[in-house]
Amino acid sequence: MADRKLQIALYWAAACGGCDVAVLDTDEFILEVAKLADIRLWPIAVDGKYKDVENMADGELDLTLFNGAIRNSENEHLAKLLRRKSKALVAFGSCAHMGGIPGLANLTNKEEILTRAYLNNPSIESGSQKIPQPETLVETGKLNLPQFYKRVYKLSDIVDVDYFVPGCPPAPHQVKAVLLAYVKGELPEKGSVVGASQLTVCDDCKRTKTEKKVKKFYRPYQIIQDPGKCLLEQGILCLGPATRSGCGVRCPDTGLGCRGCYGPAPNVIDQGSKFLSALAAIIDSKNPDEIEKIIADIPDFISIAYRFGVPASLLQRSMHK
Amino acid sequence: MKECKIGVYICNCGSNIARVIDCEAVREFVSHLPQVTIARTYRYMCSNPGQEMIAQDIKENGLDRVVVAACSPRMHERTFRNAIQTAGLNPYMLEMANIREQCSWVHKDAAAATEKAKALARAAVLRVVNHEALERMSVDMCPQTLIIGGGMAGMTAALELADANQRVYLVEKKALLGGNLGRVDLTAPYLDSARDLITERITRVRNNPNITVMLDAQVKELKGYVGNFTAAIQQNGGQQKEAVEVKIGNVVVCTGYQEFDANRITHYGYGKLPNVITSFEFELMLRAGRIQTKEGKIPQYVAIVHCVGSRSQEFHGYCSRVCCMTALKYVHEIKSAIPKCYVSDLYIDMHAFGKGHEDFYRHTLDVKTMFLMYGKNEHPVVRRADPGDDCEMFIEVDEKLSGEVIEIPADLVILMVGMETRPDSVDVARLVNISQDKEGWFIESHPKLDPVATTTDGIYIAGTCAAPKDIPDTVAQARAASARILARVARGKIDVDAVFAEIDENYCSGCRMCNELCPYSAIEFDEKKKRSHVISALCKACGACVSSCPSGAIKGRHFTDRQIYSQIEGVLL
Amino acid sequence: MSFEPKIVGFLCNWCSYTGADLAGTSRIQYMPNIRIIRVMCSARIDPTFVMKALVDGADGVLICGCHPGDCHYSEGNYKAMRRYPLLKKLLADFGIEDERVRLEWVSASEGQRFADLVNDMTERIRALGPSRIRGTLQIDKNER
Amino acid sequence: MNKTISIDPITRLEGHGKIEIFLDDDGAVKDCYFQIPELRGFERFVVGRPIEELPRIVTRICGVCPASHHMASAKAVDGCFGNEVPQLAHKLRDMYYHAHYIHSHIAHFYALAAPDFVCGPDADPAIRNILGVVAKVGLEIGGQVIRARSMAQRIQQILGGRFTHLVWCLPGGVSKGLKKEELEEIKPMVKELSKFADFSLKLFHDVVLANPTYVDLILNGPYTLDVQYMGLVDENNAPNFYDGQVRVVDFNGQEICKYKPEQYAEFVAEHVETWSYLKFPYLKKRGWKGFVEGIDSSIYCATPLARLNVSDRMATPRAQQAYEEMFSTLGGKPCKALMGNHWARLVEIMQNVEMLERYCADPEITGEKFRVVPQHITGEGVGIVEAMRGTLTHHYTCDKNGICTSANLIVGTTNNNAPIHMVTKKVAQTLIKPGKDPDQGILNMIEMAFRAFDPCYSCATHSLPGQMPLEVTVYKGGQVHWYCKRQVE
Repeated sequence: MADRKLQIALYWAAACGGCDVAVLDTDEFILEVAKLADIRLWPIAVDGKYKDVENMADGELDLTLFNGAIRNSENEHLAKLLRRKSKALVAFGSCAHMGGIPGLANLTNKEEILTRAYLNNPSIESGSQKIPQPETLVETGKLNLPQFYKRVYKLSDIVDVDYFVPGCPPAPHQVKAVLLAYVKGELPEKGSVVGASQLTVCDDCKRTKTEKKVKKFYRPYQIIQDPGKCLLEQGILCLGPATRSGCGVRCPDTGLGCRGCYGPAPNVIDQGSKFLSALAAIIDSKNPDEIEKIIADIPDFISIAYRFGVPASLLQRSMHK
Repeated sequence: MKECKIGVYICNCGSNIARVIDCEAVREFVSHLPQVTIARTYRYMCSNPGQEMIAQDIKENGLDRVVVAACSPRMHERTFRNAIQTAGLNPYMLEMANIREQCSWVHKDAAAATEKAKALARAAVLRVVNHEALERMSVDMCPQTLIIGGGMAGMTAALELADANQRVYLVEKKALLGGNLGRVDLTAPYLDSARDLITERITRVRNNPNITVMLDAQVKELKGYVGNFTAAIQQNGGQQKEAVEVKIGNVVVCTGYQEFDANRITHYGYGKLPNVITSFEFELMLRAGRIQTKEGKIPQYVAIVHCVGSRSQEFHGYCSRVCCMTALKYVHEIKSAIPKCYVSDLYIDMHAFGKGHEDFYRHTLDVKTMFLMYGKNEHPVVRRADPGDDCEMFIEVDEKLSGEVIEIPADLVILMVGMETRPDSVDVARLVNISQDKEGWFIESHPKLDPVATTTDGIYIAGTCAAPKDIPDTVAQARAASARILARVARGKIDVDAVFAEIDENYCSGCRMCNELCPYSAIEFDEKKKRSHVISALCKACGACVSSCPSGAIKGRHFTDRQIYSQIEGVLL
Repeated sequence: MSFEPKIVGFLCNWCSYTGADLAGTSRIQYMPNIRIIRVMCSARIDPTFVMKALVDGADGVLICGCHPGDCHYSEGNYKAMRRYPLLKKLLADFGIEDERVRLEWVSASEGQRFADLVNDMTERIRALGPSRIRGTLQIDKNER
Repeated sequence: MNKTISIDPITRLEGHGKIEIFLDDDGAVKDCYFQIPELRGFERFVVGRPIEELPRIVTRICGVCPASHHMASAKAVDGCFGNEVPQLAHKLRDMYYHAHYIHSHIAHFYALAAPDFVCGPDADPAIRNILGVVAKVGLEIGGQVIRARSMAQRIQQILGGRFTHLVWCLPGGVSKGLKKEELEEIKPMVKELSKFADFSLKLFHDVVLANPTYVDLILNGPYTLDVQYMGLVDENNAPNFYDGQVRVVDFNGQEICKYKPEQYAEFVAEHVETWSYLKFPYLKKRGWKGFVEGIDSSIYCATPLARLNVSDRMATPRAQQAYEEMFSTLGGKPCKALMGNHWARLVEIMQNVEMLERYCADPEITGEKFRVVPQHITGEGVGIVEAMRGTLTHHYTCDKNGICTSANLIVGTTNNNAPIHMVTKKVAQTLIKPGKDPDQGILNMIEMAFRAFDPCYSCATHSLPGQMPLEVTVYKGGQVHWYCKRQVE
């Protein structure tokens, strides 16, 4: 790669921009990147048009960091386009990796989302019945909008993905590591998760851990946590044990439980059910009624267990009609 | 997907399977599954020709995995594992599909049953692809043995081992050896002295250099696993010494029984009427050589009541097995001491099943004893006699054989109290990790085929701690337990089953979710490495930790996630 | 022809699987819709198994273990007992009908009970209709 | 046959924006649309979630201003718990938020605005970017800019544990306090930032105000709109970013209304068009009158300049100085010149820095009482903060178990949706004349129009080579008649 500059693209689909900010947060390093590589597309930071991408030869891009989930037809179109143009396509950040926060939409449905946003909402112009449409005819011509899909997909549902960089957002030092690895041509095996460890958050977490038995669960606001002690042992839900490390224990160190943005450990196929399995096992009771009582203190378990990965779970979305 | 050569064998089980399931169709179906090299049906797969057929295929076609669709794995898994092992395959390269107990025997609809059989066979094929060759581990067997309880059982077991030149630690809670038998005078049915039996044991135990007797002592903690236990023994005595640690390979629990507390029964007047006494109180008189009432009179009438606390709904449902013969023994001893004493014996049923017991019963009939039969869940009532009567008490009994209510005189009433478990048997069970039945007796690993072993490997039970029994049975059990131990000690090593959980340290983050879950405390946490670790010899492969490991670092050998996933796919495809 | 549910049964080796074998040796007839997978203890049954079964096309999942107090491993079935209500909660949040997943205790001597259980569950699920979970992704893609 | 000019993509809120310009046969602009093509549905999918989880979910609405959403959400949640929050917690949150402002404004001013002024609006796009700025003002300064931004990030991290997507605020306060040693680490950074704020204002003087063409561009360019202004103010009508009341004034400086967060629904409503997923807020009492300018227009903008327009003064002395100077230079208050927003940002940075200095000197700031365990769930709350890009409103309700039952969000940039739509059309109409096809310069002029708003969806504005990807294609009879697009080096 020495002879020729690396051709890279960064793109966002249904995302918040945090992944791109994470790249900017590599600070001075970003200038390094500019030296090492031609950034051919990066809507947040540099010029570059869809048309340019369409005009590229297939595989002309060495590397594309794709962040964001697939929420609408435009996202899907760009995902397929960039897949074609890139030697290596990276699902960058939780949304592309697992569906991310936008993936929580899979617990509801398209109709309810549109109704809430445009019809049944306290600040909507009274009597308004308008909902945005894929096609609107105005007297001067036609206006198009992408089609809003029924549910959210993770990138690998739509196209073949070479590597996964987890995190919401990925920790800047991880971003650096990934880019450098790529520049140095140290390519991991296809399909692997890079920029994260194969251990879980607990490995990096400095809180003391002992044998676990839980008699009561607390919501974060219901208890003043002991900063030295494992949150779970205090009855505070923390997905740390079921989540890849690499983030730097950002949330537990702030005093709040991990919500699993780095995704499941290497040998786990479903983060939420695995966490359930572990969590329930340490409940300290043999009495069905008492057990019911204890778990009644865990509200909306699904959004804790699958906060960043409903579309990546085995069940993928709510089956409610 | 890894390349492998699978042989699938569908058993007709005579007509047991073939009557309902179209085995040929199943064979045809599986023969087209990927990786299946060969598929056959046969009349009886478990027969020698059947096993040889499999072995031959393995050799000739280089099969590396075998599926047998036949009866329940609980029936023949071992058989077929051995079969493929003789052909040079690792025994764990076998998977069975249960198409008899769970298919042909429970479904009449041939078509549906055949479809189900196909699904089960396919699941087995997909699973076996993910099987791994497993090696049984073997660990050193420490030849020393710990025996808890210094009664007849404990001492006998100790001597058996010590005579075979093995070191034994004999721990007795009380200050002296002998246990309950040490409180007895003569023994039924041959009326020889219990004291002689016990003294002989005690002297031999005392003089045997291989036996360390620890009196006034209790086992505080038992760590480790078969072949490699460490016991902490606390000797009370005068000055507080701290616990002694001893290394042992096996443990024999001989903690015996305690007698039923007669105070719990009111209608016999025990505790109120001075001359109503228990069998053990009577033994004291016998050993003192003087049978008399509290007032010091020689009794003219003695009544013996059976089944006190035994065979009743409100107390113990079971029979204590030794009381009947002991009662007859009393008749003989009373008659020989006070020839013209009238002895009456109130029983429910006369249990005389042991060797020589029936003769013993007949002799007792000869020596003019009044046998009165009362009904189960009924009971004789004892009342004080009026002044002027020529006896201390009267017993009213609804006599079954005559069908009449009879009142009999008594100066002395002997209550044959039954056996029950000691109150601290719970602690013992917890200490050595064995289970108890609803009455509190320790449970053997198999009531018929494996009566002295328990579900915890390396822990044996002998004597009355497992259930009421007489001296010969107790001695037999004690010696059986010792024999089991000697056999293992002789091999020097023990095999630990290859199916156990293991933690891959590359994936363990030391979250310690699993630590509390193991019923056998097989998981230890390494504070330095901050990793958990499974002591495979302690693991019984239940898989609780495997499913609970949030990072998927624990692998349940032979029941891995991948194996079970493929099985799920197989039954549903 | 009427809808024939597919039910996956996860049975512990010592009580429930033996109980199912007993149903066989006693020739107790029951509906052929169940496919049994043996595990050593109900504590081994990972909720992930249940979800995988549903995704792979099971219309129902039956989990069986020793009666509380009788576990061969002393307390494994309590671990299953603890997971169950939380799993049901989660499945309900995913919109999966309550009848589809069930936990029952079956001892080695309860062959008849096991047979009744299978029949009962098969009937309930037949009445409920097929599960809509299998192949979710493909279906969604076809109708965006 | 109409011609259509598509500018796609330009910007994003939750996706990309595009501009469609329709020309008549003579080539005059007939109409112009500004479209936002993406929606994610937060307002619906937060329903059913535990209310205390919302502050750590809604941060993902925007990764560029996550703290704004976190704070607005936290305050809405406070409301759902009867506002049991210790004073210290409010101080810490406010302190964090000032640091967040600094980081965002620096990025915007230097990466986006500076290139236009330092290098010049018609400079070669290839050099009209932050690297061009660095080339012009010197590497040393370039380094300072990057250092200043990362210091602002670092201060946030020390306070709240993380910067992007923080999780720090919860019912009853914040999850961690500020340790003495942490404060000591912050102090020197604040000193440097204070110098940097001065430096930035000076730079603006030297490069922009010293240059008559720029002053003219600011004051007399097509970049003015006759719409109203909205902003959050304290009890003295000085700008307050974290707390206060919303004040709306018209472009003559008359107060139209002033309302408490919980009253927002009486004063603001949202209009929907089927051609954009983004709604168009307007002043409810005036009613939706379409995309029109004028003193009775119900359309308002909420930008840095708008915030200063609705304020009577700044909250701190040095900021006050800069504030007075700005308005006197720009011909009095209120100021309609959109380009004034860039200057306004620097004035705000000054207040941010001074506030940080105050907190550093506050003996209570390292106290222990930064959190209580709230005892009551009261069920409803509205949280309003000033996002860098406009007034941000979160409105939640929850049931007695603290499960969210409804959520309504009016996002900062959304406030400016209508003004941007309008100014884009205005600029296009001014610049694209019959017979005069658009060119590079025109593209950048159009771009500068909404860049002034720093719309969050134009994260492109936080760009490295400070330019928006733009292209214009003019179709005539279905044929490509004229094509122009920006080169990238």
